[in-house]
Amino acid sequence: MAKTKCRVVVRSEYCKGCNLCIAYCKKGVLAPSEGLNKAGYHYATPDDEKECTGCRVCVLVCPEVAIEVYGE
Amino acid sequence: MAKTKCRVVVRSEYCKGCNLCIAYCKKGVLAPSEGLNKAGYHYATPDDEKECTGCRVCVLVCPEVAIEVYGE
Amino acid sequence: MNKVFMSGNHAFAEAAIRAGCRSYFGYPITPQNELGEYMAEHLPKSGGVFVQSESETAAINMVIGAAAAGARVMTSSSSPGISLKQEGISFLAGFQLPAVIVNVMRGGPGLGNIAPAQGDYFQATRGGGHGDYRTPVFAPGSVQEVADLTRVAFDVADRYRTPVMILGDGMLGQMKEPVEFPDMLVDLPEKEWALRGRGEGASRYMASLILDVMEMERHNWELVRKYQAITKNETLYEGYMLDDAKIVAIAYGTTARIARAAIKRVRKEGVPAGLLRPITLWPFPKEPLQELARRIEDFVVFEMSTGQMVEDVLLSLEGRGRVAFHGRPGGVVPTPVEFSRILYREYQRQVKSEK
Amino acid sequence: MNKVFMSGNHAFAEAAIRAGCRSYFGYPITPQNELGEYMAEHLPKSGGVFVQSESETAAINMVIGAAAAGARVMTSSSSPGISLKQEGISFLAGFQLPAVIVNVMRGGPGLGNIAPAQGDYFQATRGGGHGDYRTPVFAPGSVQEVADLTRVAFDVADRYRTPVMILGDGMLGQMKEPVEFPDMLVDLPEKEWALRGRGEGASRYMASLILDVMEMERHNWELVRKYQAITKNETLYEGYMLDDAKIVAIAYGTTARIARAAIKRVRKEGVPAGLLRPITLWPFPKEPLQELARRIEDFVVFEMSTGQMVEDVLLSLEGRGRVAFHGRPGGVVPTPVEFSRILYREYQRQVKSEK
Amino acid sequence: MLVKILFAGSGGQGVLTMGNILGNAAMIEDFHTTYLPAYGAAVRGGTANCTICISDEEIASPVASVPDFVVALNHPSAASFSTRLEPGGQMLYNSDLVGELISRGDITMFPVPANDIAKGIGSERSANMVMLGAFIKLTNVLKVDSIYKSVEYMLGAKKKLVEITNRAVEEGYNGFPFGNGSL
Amino acid sequence: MLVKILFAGSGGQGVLTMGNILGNAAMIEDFHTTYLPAYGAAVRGGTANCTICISDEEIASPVASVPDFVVALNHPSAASFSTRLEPGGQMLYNSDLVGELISRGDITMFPVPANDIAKGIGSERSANMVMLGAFIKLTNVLKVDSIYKSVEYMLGAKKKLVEITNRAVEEGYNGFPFGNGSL
Amino acid sequence: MKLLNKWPSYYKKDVVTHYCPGCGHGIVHRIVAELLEEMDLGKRAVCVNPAGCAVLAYKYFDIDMIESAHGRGTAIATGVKRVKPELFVFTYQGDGDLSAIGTAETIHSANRGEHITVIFINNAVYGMTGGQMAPTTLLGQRTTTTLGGRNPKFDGYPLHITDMIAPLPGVIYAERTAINGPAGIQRTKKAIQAAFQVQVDGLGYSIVEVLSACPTNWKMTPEESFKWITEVMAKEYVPGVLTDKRGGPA
Amino acid sequence: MKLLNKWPSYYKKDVVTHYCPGCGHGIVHRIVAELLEEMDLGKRAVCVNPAGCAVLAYKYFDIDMIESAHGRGTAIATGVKRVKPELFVFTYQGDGDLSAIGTAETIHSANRGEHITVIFINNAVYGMTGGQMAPTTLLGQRTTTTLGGRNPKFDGYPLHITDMIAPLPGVIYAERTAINGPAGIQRTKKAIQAAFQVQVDGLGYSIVEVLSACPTNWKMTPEESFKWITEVMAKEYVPGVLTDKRGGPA
Ligand SMILES: Cc1ncc(C[n+]2csc(CCOP(=O)(O)OP(=O)(O)O)c2C)c(N)n1
Ligand SMILES: Cc1ncc(C[n+]2csc(CCOP(=O)(O)OP(=O)(O)O)c2C)c(N)n1
Ligand code: SF4
Ligand code: SF4
Ligand code: SF4
Ligand code: SF4
Ligand code: SF4
Ligand code: SF4
Ligand SMILES: [Mg+2]
Ligand SMILES: [Mg+2]
Repeated sequence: MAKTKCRVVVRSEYCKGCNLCIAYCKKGVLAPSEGLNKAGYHYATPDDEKECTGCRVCVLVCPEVAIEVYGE
Repeated sequence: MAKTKCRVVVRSEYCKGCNLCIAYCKKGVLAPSEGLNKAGYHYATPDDEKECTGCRVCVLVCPEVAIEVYGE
Repeated sequence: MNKVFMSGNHAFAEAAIRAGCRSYFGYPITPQNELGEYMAEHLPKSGGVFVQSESETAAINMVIGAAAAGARVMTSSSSPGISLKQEGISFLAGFQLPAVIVNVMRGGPGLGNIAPAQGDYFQATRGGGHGDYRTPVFAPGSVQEVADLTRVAFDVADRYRTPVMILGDGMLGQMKEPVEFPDMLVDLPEKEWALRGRGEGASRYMASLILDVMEMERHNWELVRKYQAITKNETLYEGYMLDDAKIVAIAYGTTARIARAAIKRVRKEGVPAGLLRPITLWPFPKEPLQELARRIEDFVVFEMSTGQMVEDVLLSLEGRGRVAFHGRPGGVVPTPVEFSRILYREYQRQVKSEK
Repeated sequence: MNKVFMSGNHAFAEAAIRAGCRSYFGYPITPQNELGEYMAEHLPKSGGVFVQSESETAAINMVIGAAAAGARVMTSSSSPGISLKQEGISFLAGFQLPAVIVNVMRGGPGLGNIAPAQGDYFQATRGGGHGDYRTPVFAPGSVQEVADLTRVAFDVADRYRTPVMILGDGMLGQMKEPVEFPDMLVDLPEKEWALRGRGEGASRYMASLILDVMEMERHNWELVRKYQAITKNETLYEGYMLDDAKIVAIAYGTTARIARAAIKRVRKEGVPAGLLRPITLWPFPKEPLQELARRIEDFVVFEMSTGQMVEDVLLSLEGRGRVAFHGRPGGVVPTPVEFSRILYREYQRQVKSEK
Repeated sequence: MLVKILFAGSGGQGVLTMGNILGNAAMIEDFHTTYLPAYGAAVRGGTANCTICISDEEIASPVASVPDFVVALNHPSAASFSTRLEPGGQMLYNSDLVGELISRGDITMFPVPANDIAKGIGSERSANMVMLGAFIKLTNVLKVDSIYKSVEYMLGAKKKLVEITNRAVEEGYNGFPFGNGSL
Repeated sequence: MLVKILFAGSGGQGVLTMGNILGNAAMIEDFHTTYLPAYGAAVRGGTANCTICISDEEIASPVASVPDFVVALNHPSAASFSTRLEPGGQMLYNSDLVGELISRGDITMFPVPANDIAKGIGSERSANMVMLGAFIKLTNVLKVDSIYKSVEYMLGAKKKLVEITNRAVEEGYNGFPFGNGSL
Repeated sequence: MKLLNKWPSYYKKDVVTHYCPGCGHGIVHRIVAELLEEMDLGKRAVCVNPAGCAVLAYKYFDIDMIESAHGRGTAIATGVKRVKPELFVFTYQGDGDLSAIGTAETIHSANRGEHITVIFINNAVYGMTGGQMAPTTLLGQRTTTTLGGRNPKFDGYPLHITDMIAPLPGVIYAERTAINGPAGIQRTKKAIQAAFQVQVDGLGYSIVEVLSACPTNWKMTPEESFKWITEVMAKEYVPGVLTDKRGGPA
Repeated sequence: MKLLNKWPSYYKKDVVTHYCPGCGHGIVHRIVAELLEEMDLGKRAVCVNPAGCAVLAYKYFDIDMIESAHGRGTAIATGVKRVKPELFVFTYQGDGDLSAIGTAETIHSANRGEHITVIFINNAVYGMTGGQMAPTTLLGQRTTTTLGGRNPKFDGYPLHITDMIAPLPGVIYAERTAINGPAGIQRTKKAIQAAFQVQVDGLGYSIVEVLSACPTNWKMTPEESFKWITEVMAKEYVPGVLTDKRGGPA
């Protein structure tokens, strides 16, 4: 299945730490940041070790258009 | 049937000559007046020769509460 | 002969159409129903839009939409209905959108009656809506002037991007007089600022919400500058027999007609009366009045109200002169004889005090 | 200690309840949401009625119903919502029904913003609704005064059977200050005229429709007489450091607080400034101002608007004195330093011109 | 010169049409003129009336609290408006529909059998125009020709209607007076 | 005397509660006092702040465009409001949540490890009250006793809560200063 | 011989109404007055009359009354009833009043289940202002603002507002009847009686929509009007009980 | 690697919204922006934004926009569309805006069958003003004006306004969806696409009601909010197509 490995990027300053992407990513790629962004939120951060399938569910649920998914 | 003869009285100054009572009296008791009342209407007038049954349909349809029906 | 014998209400509508107005949104109310009815008959024929809205509130908001899209647009109502439009008029002012609103006044407050009155002067000139704004207010005194001022109202609305009100009364709306209309305006210029879809250009938005207070303040002062320009350029009034006048009546619309007749009468009895008739109620012809106050001591304000324009007269005179007020509210139409008596009385007072 | 630390919005509500108001109808709008929320929490507890209406228009009409049935009743809103109530307020005036309407003003026109402003002065004092009527307008300057004047407002409303407006702004509504409330009013007298079913007596009706113009005119003049009585008996104002003043600031509500601080400041620099603070905006304290004008030449009007009350000042002064205006519209809250500068500048001008 | 005329009758009798035609005719003769329908009654039906002013100067108020002439098409309006006339004023009334009236010493009343005459020319609905014709003859306030023109202008394309209408005006005009005017 | 204090932090940190307690305490000491929450943002969440003025005279404006003190509970508010202080002004900040700040030469900044201390007394949610205690110690604007009374009055029946809250105030008060204030 | 039809005691005698000949308002007025007496409600009744042809209803009903701004009847009724629940409160409204400008008030008073009764006179036209289109005007019907007949493309469709609110849980009873002859009049009286009883029993909101003639603006005789109601109007607005939750939720 | 999720070109980039974390408005905004691009409508679109949390939507959408007075969106849209029928006109409204103060405008624009599209964000609360009861608030739901939970006795019932207008002949398409997870979001996009297409095809009025989270005023996390939508809100307001007259009258 996961032939191509994809990569997810969070525009951290736009993220409000709602955690929806984290909740809905089946692959557990995303997690809350330790630190805060300028607005004071624990933004979502991808764990590049985890397998991102490029399904873009995270993009679908993100209210802030803060996620970019890269793939082939 | 028509044991008791009833009598209908039109308060002519309140009548606006809409003719509804005339139209709905099955016994044809009522008819438009020749002359006009003060407001300028041909008011309804009973023909006492005709048999009024006291059914009060005329009262029911009169928008002006202009009709009185007398009986036993 | 180009004259037609027409009611004020119809003349409002016909003049609007000739001014290029192709959209009307309104809700029936006496004594101005014929205005909307004329629009219902004539607008669709000329490819225009007539919508009988579900309320006056809806109507004024449809007006906002049509104006935002660049149309010349009109709504009309009478006193209670105009009250319901106040929020929308404030929005038009905030958005800086042009529109013409006709108020054919009737007796008030509340449901009042459907007779002619001038009790909405404050509402019209002080902005019955919220916030710092003003609306130019035109007050025609004849059906002919209805035709003429309606054209002017559309032009002023577009030139300054502002809602404009025309203030008539039940008498003016209902009565017929001979009237000659200006030609049909064609090829109105496109409004650059109007919404029409961004197309290939930048997107536009219209908002009256300005959360930043400094920006909002700038916006408020920008509006003030606009109002100053309107005051400078668009103030209209008419003088009658003022040259040798020693007592001046001030009246607008229907009362001005009656005052004029009264002046003719009292002149015959040797009373040197004249008339200043404000044609714009806001901006009020303050300077002409001040000018008069240089040489005239006595002023009489006639209104079909308990006294509203009289405040503008007092504001204009700044303490000069003596101002008498005679008002007939509630739908009573005063007579020339009645006004004559007042003018005569006030003049006698003057003569006596001069002795 | 009977003081509590409370916001203006809550104080409006609490004071209303203590004035015997057991019914509130309103629609949310910032910056006065806490008023309705307080009512929602406290009224039902005391057997009262809280209804969040579907709109401000509905709210003011529910107020009409409750007032007609004899209840002490309140509604509140902020600028755009107050515009929507104008038709209803005109009806209240026509019906001669008592009710208290709170306007916690914000920036305008249109949606404006939710910052404090004083741009609805004209609307409040001139009647934003149609027809010849006036509403008494109270302008509290502190949370304590919110509590005190709310009580007065209910009393005036009942005494004269008139809608009464209390005009605050977003600052007054939102801020907390120590406040002491008057005791709870109990056993309010029955209102003889209220609708309660005819019972065994004659039926009553309330109508603002008066088709007969002569009767309508009588009604209008009857209202005028009432307004004259209110003017005579209910005008409120406060003077501050007026005795030796050579320049007088005129300001109400929030701006009056700031003006007072500015006066303290400039006094230290030798500027003999004082303050006249209208507490009722209508009736406006015309006589006290005229009184001052006998000995004082210079007046400065401060408003959080582009200039509305300044007209009442001019009307009161009738040409006497020199009136400067300094306004900050759009939600900007001016500072004491800013006002001081103006007072200082105007006083220098005076000194120079005297030389 | 300022003449104020009040036309009154019941809703369907064409009172407003008469007024309109007269006002329009006055305009044709370049007079100042106003027409004001009565809209005091909230609900239609019942009576209708309108006031026409004709003058060689501007007209102040289109209202006639005290008209110079009343033209009454039915009994209730004759009864009520006769009381409003100026002393010395004149009233024409449709004698076919107006019964006995209480007399006022100081006005003159002229009966016009308008329905009869209209029936005579085959158009009972034109009784109002008969009255108008009679009114013109009585008052001479306008030329009868102007009425004809006005009718033509206002009814326009409807040739037949114009013809019969003007015929009615003519009958009223030529036949007047129809009887004893003093009451 | 007129002191203007700005409390700022994120929505859930109890910034408005602090302000209320302080204002109420000032009232207990019979000072004039005002409290003004920031309601500029149309939508909740994110940051919250309020201004308290305390004075022995009437207070003109409850607004503090330039406060005398800032008490910042989190990083964004420390960063943004430090710029608003009067020259010579003082800022307390929750050093557990505030990272590195750009320094301003003309103000003094005092770190308070409020979360840590609050955790220490078993109630991390009381970090705000630790800050309040420290603030009172720093400024002496009111007696710390008045704060205790104010807490009691405002939290009323909830004995446990009153106790822990006042404990937090005490810790902040007694422990201050916690470190080097100059930045 | 004695008088068989007693004069309704809550109807003012010796007053000539301002209604046109054959107008439905007069008939409904009489029914309401009779019910106020028969149900012994007149003494504690407050009627809110509309802006519309019935604006002068207070001249006819001999009970406590209050006029409303156009469309706001149910808001006023809400105010009265909430502060004086012991009163019997009903509105009397036209179709323009209730279903155009008063739409929001109508729907929300119904949705709140206010304990009021609404008598809704649907004559498919704005009577008082001279015959403009109403929301209830039929397709193709000529009015002064739909000269070529109501055209759905521009003017929308006949609005069935009573049907819209009938399903609301707070609406306990809703019925549509027609004043189109003796039977319709009798049915109307029964319907209003049922609606009144809902309020008396403290159940909630009730409404009766009455199809009613406006001969003047329809340009018909009263008789023709009755016929038009039966043959045309009642086809669009079918009479019947629209909801009856007196026994509990539907 | 290339970017798989293209930025919707009618959505302004590099702007931080003012919405709270997890707010449904942001999600719906993105969907709408995507559709404006996919359906090639952005260039001729005019959006009417509400008074409500979406009052600043003009800062996010990169198309022509106009703000409305609270509740008047569809009246403004009517004005725009009637005078410029070539434009693509839609409103974006909250539940307070559309179903409280805007009730009359909602119902009558629908009944006139205006050729506009309405996006109706139902979050069962007044978001912008801080969480008061909305007409759509559920029974028992706590808000700042229903502290003990909405009580039908005083506060009325949850109003199903979309269901009320769906049967109107002018309403060509009405659907209710829920932003409660990826599937709901996708369904919402399809629904809005269908509604937009109705206007493109010149058929009439279309509306999509979107159940949408207000975590702030619900006092829940965004995740809990999604769950609450599914488990509570969608039980009262059942998602689905409420009317579909694209093939002709229902
Ligand atoms: C705010 C306002 N708008 C308009 C009017 C004018 N108006 C009075 S009644 C009415 C409509 C009457 O129609 P309807 O409600 O159907 O009652 P009907 O006369 O047909 O019985 C209108 C538009 C008004 N009085 N107030
Ligand atoms: C006339 C008027 N009344 C009230 C308001 C205040 N107001 C703004 S938005 C709003 C309600 C917002 O709720 P909703 O429409 O559900 O939108 P949401 O914020 O929940 O998305 C209110 C009451 C206003 N701006 N104008
Ligand atoms: S694209 Fe899919 S797999 Fe990758 S992070 Fe997003 S949700 Fe997870
Ligand atoms: S969904 Fe978006 S806003 Fe929410 S946490 Fe993920 S990236 Fe951040
Ligand atoms: S009571 Fe019956 S029979 Fe007698 S007149 Fe009336 S309808 Fe005719
Ligand atoms: S029904 Fe009444 S008003 Fe009509 S004609 Fe008969 S008596 Fe007269
Ligand atoms: S206009 Fe119509 S509704 Fe009004 S009174 Fe006349 S017939 Fe009745
Ligand atoms: S208050 Fe609610 S609706 Fe408004 S932005 Fe926040 S979460 Fe969204
Ligand atoms: Mg009707
Ligand atoms: Mg909402």
